[in-house]
Amino acid sequence: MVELVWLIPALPLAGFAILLVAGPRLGEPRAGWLATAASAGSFLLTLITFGGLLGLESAEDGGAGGHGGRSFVSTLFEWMPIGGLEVDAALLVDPLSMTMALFVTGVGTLIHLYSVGYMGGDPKYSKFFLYLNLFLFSMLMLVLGENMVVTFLGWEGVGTCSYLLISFWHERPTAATAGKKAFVTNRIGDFGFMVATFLLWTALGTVSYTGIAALSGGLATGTATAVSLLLLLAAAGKSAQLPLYVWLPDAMEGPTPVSAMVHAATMVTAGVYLLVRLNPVLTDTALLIIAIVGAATALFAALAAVAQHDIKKVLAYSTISQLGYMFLAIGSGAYVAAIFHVVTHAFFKGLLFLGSGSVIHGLGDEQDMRRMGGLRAVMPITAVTFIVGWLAIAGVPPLSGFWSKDEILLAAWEQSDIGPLLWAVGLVTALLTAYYMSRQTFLVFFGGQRWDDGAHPHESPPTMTLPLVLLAGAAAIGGIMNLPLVKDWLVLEHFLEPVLAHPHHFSSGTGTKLLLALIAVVAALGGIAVAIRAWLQARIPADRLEPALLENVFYLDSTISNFVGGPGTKAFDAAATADRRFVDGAVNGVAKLVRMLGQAVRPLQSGYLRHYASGVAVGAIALVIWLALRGVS
Amino acid sequence: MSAGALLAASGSGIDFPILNALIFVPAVGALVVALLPRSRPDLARPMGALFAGIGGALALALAWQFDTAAAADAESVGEGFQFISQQSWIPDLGISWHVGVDGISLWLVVLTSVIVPIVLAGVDPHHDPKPYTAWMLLLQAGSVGAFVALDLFLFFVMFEVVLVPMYLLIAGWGYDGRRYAATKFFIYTMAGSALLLVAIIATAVLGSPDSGITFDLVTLAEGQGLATNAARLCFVAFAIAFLVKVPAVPLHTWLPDAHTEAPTAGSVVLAAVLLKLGTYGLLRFGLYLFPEASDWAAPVLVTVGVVGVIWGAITAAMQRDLKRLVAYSSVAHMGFIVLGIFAFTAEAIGGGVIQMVNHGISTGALFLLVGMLYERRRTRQIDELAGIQSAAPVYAGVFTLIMLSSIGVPGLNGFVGEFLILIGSFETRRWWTVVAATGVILAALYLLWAYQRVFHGPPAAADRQTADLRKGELLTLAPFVIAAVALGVYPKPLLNATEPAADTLLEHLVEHSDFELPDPGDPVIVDAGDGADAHDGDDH
Amino acid sequence: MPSLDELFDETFASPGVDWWVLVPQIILVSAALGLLLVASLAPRALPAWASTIVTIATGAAVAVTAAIQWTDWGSAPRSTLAGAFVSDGFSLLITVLVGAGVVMTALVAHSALDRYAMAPPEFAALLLASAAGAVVMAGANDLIVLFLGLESLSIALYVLIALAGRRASARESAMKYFVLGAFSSAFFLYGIALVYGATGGTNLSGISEFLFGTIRDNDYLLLAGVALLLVGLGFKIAAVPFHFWAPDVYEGAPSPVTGYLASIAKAAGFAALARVLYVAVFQQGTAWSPVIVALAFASLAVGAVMAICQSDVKRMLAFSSISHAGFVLVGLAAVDPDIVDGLWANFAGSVGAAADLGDGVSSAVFYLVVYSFMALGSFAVLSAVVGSSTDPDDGTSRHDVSRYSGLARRRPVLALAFAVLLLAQAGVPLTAGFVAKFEVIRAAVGEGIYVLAAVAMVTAVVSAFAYLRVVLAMYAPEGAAASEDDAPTARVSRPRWGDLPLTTVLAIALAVAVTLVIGVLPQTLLEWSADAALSIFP
Amino acid sequence: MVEVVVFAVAAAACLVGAIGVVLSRNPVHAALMLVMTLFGIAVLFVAQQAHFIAAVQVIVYAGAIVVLFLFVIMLLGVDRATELSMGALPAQRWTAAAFGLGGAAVLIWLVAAVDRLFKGAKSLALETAGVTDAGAGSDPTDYVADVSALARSLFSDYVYAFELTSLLLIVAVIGTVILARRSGYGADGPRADQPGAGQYSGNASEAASTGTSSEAGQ
Amino acid sequence: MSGLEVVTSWYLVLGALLFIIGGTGLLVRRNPLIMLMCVELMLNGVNLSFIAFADRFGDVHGQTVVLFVLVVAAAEVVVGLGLVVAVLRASPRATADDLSALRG
Repeated sequence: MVELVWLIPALPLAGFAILLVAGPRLGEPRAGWLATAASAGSFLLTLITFGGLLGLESAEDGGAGGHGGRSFVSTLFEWMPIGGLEVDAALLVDPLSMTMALFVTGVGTLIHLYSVGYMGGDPKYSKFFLYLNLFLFSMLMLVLGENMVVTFLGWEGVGTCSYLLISFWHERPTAATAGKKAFVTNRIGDFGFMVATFLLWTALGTVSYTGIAALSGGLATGTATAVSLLLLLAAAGKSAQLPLYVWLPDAMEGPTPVSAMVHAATMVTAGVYLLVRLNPVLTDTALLIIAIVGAATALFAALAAVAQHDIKKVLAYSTISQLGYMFLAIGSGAYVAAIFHVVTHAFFKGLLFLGSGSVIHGLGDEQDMRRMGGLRAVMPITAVTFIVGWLAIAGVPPLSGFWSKDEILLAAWEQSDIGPLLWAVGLVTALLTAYYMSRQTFLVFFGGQRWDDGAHPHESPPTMTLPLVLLAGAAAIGGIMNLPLVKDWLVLEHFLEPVLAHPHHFSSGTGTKLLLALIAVVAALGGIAVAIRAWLQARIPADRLEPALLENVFYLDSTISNFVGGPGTKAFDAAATADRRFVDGAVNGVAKLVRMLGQAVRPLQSGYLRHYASGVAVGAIALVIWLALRGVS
Repeated sequence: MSAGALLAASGSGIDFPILNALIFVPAVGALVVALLPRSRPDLARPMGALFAGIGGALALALAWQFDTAAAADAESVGEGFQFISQQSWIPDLGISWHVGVDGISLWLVVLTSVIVPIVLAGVDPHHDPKPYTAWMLLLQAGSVGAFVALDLFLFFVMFEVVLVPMYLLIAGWGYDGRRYAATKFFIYTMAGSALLLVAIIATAVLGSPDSGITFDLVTLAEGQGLATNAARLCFVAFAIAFLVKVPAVPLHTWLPDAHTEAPTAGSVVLAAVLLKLGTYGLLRFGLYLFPEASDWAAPVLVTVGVVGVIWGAITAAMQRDLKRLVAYSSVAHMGFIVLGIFAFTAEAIGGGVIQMVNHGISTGALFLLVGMLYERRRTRQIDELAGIQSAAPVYAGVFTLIMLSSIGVPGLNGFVGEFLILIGSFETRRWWTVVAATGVILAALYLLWAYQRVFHGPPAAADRQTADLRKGELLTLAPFVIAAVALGVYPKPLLNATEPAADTLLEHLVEHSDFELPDPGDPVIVDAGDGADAHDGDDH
Repeated sequence: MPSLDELFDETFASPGVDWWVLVPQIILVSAALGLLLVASLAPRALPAWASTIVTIATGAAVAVTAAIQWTDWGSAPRSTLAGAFVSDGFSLLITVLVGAGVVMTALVAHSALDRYAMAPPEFAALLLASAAGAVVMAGANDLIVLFLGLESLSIALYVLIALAGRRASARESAMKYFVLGAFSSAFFLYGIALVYGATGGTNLSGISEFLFGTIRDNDYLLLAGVALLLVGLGFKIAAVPFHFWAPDVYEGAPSPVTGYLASIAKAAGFAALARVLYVAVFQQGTAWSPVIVALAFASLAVGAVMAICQSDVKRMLAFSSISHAGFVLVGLAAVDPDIVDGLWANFAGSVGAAADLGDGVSSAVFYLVVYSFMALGSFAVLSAVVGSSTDPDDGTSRHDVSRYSGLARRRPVLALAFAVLLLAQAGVPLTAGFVAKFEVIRAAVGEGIYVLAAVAMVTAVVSAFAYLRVVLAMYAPEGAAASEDDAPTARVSRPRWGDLPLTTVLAIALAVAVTLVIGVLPQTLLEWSADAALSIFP
Repeated sequence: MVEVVVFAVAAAACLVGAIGVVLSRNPVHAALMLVMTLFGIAVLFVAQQAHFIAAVQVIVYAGAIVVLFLFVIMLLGVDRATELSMGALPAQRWTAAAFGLGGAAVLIWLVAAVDRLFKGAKSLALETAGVTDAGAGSDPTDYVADVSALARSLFSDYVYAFELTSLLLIVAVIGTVILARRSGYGADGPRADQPGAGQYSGNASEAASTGTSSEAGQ
Repeated sequence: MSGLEVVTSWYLVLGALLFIIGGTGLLVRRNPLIMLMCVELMLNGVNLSFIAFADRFGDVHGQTVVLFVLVVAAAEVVVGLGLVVAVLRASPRATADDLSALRG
């Protein structure tokens, strides 16, 4: 059954192709349903393949370091065979890729479904699904790719789709700019990806994951660290880590399902996936740097989220923050925790985005939280599901977020170099997360009505609420994938173990674990409590909690923009001017010089016979002198 | 005469001189078109497209008939040539009509022969169709000739002779600055090849075997009769001529003018075919003829290539004229190819060849698209356009696809070449490659920025009325789009044919110079020093 | 009856006359005299076309005769009249060229005679007489004979230009040419005197034998004489700095005569130069070669640089003609000093060395032949263009480049022909001009004069700019942009063949055909010029 | 010594005449000065055994050519004194001076040492004459340069050149006839073709007078 | 022999001087007729040299050459005067400097 793996990406691709040719003719809502069907089919096939994978002989007993574990490579054709390079269009079925594929297609399908309703009435309805299907295809190539080049295909593909989707409403200049910004920033990461690929190939002579995993032991530490850091650059671009996070908040210009799918659940986790996938290469130095980057990003974005007013911006910064968590986990060596959080995050952040979309939809495209409030009454399903998501992300047990976050904090604590510091940062972030999510929930669903009288908030249609409900369920119980209570319950961990070069094992005693978990819960509750005081009871003035520094995200983005728009553009312009004035100027200058030379000599051709005779006469004397002197022996 | 008949003919053992036909069919077509009655100007383009199309069909048949297995068996570059046709031409000087293709030239021949009929059929010159068509056909004949020539004299003849139709196309059917641009184009490239001629003669005079002077490429290259210093000097002259044609920074400034002022079809052919003469020349006449000198000069040339990548991208970003922007993007793309050629690995050289084809497809299509926009709006100024995507979604879609191909998004053709060049170059030219890879970022920057300004945003009234693509135009673009996708997904046939040629060329290089082929995965390369340096390159 | 010989004393041996060798000259002179005779005795019996036909026939006869002679006795030298005249492959090839030049000039002139108010028989007679002078120069093996040939050619040319003396420009042109010609003739003559003083003879082969046969303290008198000979011949071929007359005279002379001046007169000058340098003072090759190089440098550079400053097409072609002279000089300069010594050390059988040696002269001859046709064709086009349009009233000159504006629309074929000729002069491949440049460069490179070769090519690029300006004017007229709005049907007037004189068209067609055929298939001419070049070596 | 005196007188006549030609305001005077030079040269010819040539010199040059000059001067009526100044040509006086002084220096340097050059050297003519020492050949009695020797040379070694002079003379005759006949053209043409006054403006009437059909077609 | 002897080089120097004077005259005078006379001076200088060389060599060829030079001189003068007549008829006061419409 694993042989059918190629069908997983093929279905969305087929959906894309059909929509490309016949999209406008299919019209609304058939185009949407078609795309959703393709996505759902893909999900089903993933399930089937997953089953096939489970049926494969588990080779835990064979192969060093678990490398020979369950996996299956489906080679479709040779893509770029030349010289020593063999790049195949091949798909890899292994626990990691299946985990990713499952939640990608699963969440993806739900978001497709949600979009059927959400995008209703848009003039470019079919085009939206066209992009969405293409995105799904790319994302699947990313996670299923057997080598770095195929992954890169997906990697760039999702970037492209992200660009297309962010600037979907391209008549809005902000949307267009945001799309471009996302693509270009991603490209900076891609640079890292490419150079990492080159370095790995030069060093190991292969680009396939199985090959890299098998040969990575031979890598010199320096090379491995370089590769790791390049991969971190790649991942930072795609997963919006410092300092390349800048595109993600702007990406909220895209339609909300896009934010949910691309910029919360799937694409942004690609960086995490990549680092986990190439975990055999990562060195300790690199891991420490990854952890620091992750922790810093987590705290930074959480602080930024505290003071945002746009409902989606809060979620965007929250996403960045959570991604930071995942990087922290990777940096701490807890790859499974990272993937675990990827999955749970996909559930609750997808849920939250879709919920916010429902709100926006219901309020007629209003995104400012200061113009919401008390929506609990008019949008009950949305409100309930949103609350589930809120609690999940805040880390309130037993919802899924609690489990994954707890595991990350524990891993950070155990980080050998600066563990406690990392843990502390993570803890503060957790508190802030609980606070700003509570703030959002309260502002949107609780309190009094602050929306304009003209708006008529209403609950969304079933195509939108159904995914909300399903996702809420997943977000609530997602934790069961990897419950640390009993060793056998660590399903995900066992499942993923074969792909890890150095499986992580927690060393802390149960007491420590419990204590840390307790502190985390307290922190989360503390955050919620502050929010209650500030936003439900209005005991704390809002402006004290929303300093301009945070609202403007430490002025980092604007500084970068100003630099790019100012000195950066000036430098480029200087180059272009130099090209015109000096490089081309030199060429024209030579031409002009020759002309001027001609004009300078031209008076000699004066028209006067006697001048010409002078020329002959003087020339004759010169020749005579020259030749006669040569004749003197 | 159909391709099928020809296939049958060649299959049945009749030695059909297909390469000569590829040159002479368009040439004869030019003559026929020129002799058409004046009263029927409408016949010119169909006739021209017919002849050019026969050439295209022949070229496809050529690609079909190309024996990859035989190419793989070749033990030297000279043995790798197929469809060889050799006739004595000027025996006194050892000059012969010697043509043949290998995996390097094959695809350029196909590209040339296919693109010309497409643009002939698809682009309306608006006036004087007869001479226009005739010049286009001559352009095709000359370009194919240059790609298949295996004689230095013949190559130079073809290399130079294509200037004339191109010059007249720019001068006669171009835009406002056409006189300046055409002259600059002609003079600049002629200046480059002035020294080339001296070098060719010097190569033949000094490098010929004792049996007598010859201009035969294979004889001269396999013989390696030149002294080291003479070879280096000659190589420098060759390289300058080809770098002008490429064009490499800082010898590139003729290109933006020529491209901008040329008529659409001229720009397409210029980008797709003529620029390739430079890179092809570097491969065929630089590496093959002067392996030692190539190795000697490689650091400089690689630098030139990388500078081209970066400089082309930066300057492209600041252009106000859309066509000029595309032209500068050509400079960047061609820089990649130069890098690839002088990286001396099979991957990079193969990538270079692929990139030549790909650049022809994507930049050619971009010029077509810009031309179509100009037809509608009578302007190419980025400032004067906005929101075209709202008015012309199909047009915008095709543009997007081609743009992505040009940026090098995987799955489309542009990626394959760029990636292979970079990965191949990384083995031997690590730091240059790292710098060149930043060009990938810049490519996205300038193209997307331009795209945003032209296609996105709220359209003005004039923009709203921009008509979408017509059927004919779509048909013209279709081959480009199909090729862009097909070559991005399945470039293997191209690579299979090219690889043996690249391999034998590298063997030739190794044999005649100090250069040693790198071995990917060889632990020797992996040392801590490199890694530590790589570490410094990142900002964290 | 006592025979003529008996009137002389027995010691006198009348030199043998190989009449067959002299046939081309005899044809030319007798045709000229015949024409004059008929014209003066029965002026009405000789319509305009008759003179033209006679001229063409004579030219053709000369060319054919020379060709037959060549096939008859090969390129081996055959001297006659006490060694004063030699007929070898070299002189015969130039003779064929002269014949062809006469034919072309007559064709072009036919329609232009009226315009310049030139009397056909007189024009024809002078043309043929000057051609006779050119033939004499080509085969002259004696400095005095050479000088007389030069003078016949020159004086006939002065008068040919002055024939159009109703134009002030033609008078000025003739006067300048005459005074400067006489001036430089005096230098040439003084050169003969010095050479005579240094060697005691005027016979070229004799001088050569003397130089190789004697050991001398020094050669400064001889070389000063050679320098002065170079002045005279340099003037004829318009090499810098003796070139000043050329642009003015070319511009003022009637176009057909200009074509003749630029081609045949120049070819004759080069033939004489080659013979003097390579036959008489070949031993001094190391001495004069640098001088030729310098002249070549100067001619190439000045011709090219000045050409791009011209707005008058005829003047531009005049300057470019100077540049072309530079190219031929490059060929002549390509003499390897080592071979000079080596050749004579073992003159007996070193064919290989001689073959190398001939490269320079061979390339020069090739260039001359090719350039002659290009020049004749180009000036024929000028004649056709001016002849078919009215004179401008705006003060621009007759051949101002603006008059060629849009010629491609008005007369596509004529424009194409002109473009071919211009591009051929620029050295674009598949034209004879390219092969000619190729040959010259090959000769220079073969002798190791790389710098000169490179400079020559660079100046070729510079002068290409001048040619392109004309091509551009024809194909992309300035103001009226070939914009897309021009519907193809909106053409006002259709070009007609009828108003272009057939003879001129024929001449242009001939020139273009030669340019293209030699450009594609140069082998035959290459063999000929190689043969010709080898034949002048003693 | 007589020889020296003869040479001195004749040379002085030559030089005075030559300088007189250059410095005469009046063309007639110049022509007469030319005659003086020519006579001086004739005398020097005689001093060098070139009797026949001397005679021809007097007859042809002094008798024919100078007369022709004078005839033309009279014909055109330009026997007025003309300005002697150099005219307004820039740099001309410097190049003329350079040529005059430099040329004189160079040529004198060249030929002044000829006597030494000939010592011990062989020349083609002497070799064929069996004379080994050029110095010995300078004995005037050793060679006969009378008319018959001249004729023998003319009709043996230089017979071809001799024949060619006929071609030259024919050309000169035709040319002169044509020029003389055509010389009236400028006079009936419009005065506008004076130098500096647009030399092409006379063309319209030309076209009309010759009546070519080709021009009418345009 | 006495101390002062007329040697060939005297004649040659005289010839050279005549040649140079003639040449310089052509450069300084504007009257076309006088320019022609200057050319004659130059030719006479050459003639003198020829005769001197001939005398020195005891070779009659030098004299023969002078005959040809005479003929050429005559031919040149004849044609030259014809041209001068043509020019001066059109513009009687023209000097050589006035013939400068063609330039550049």
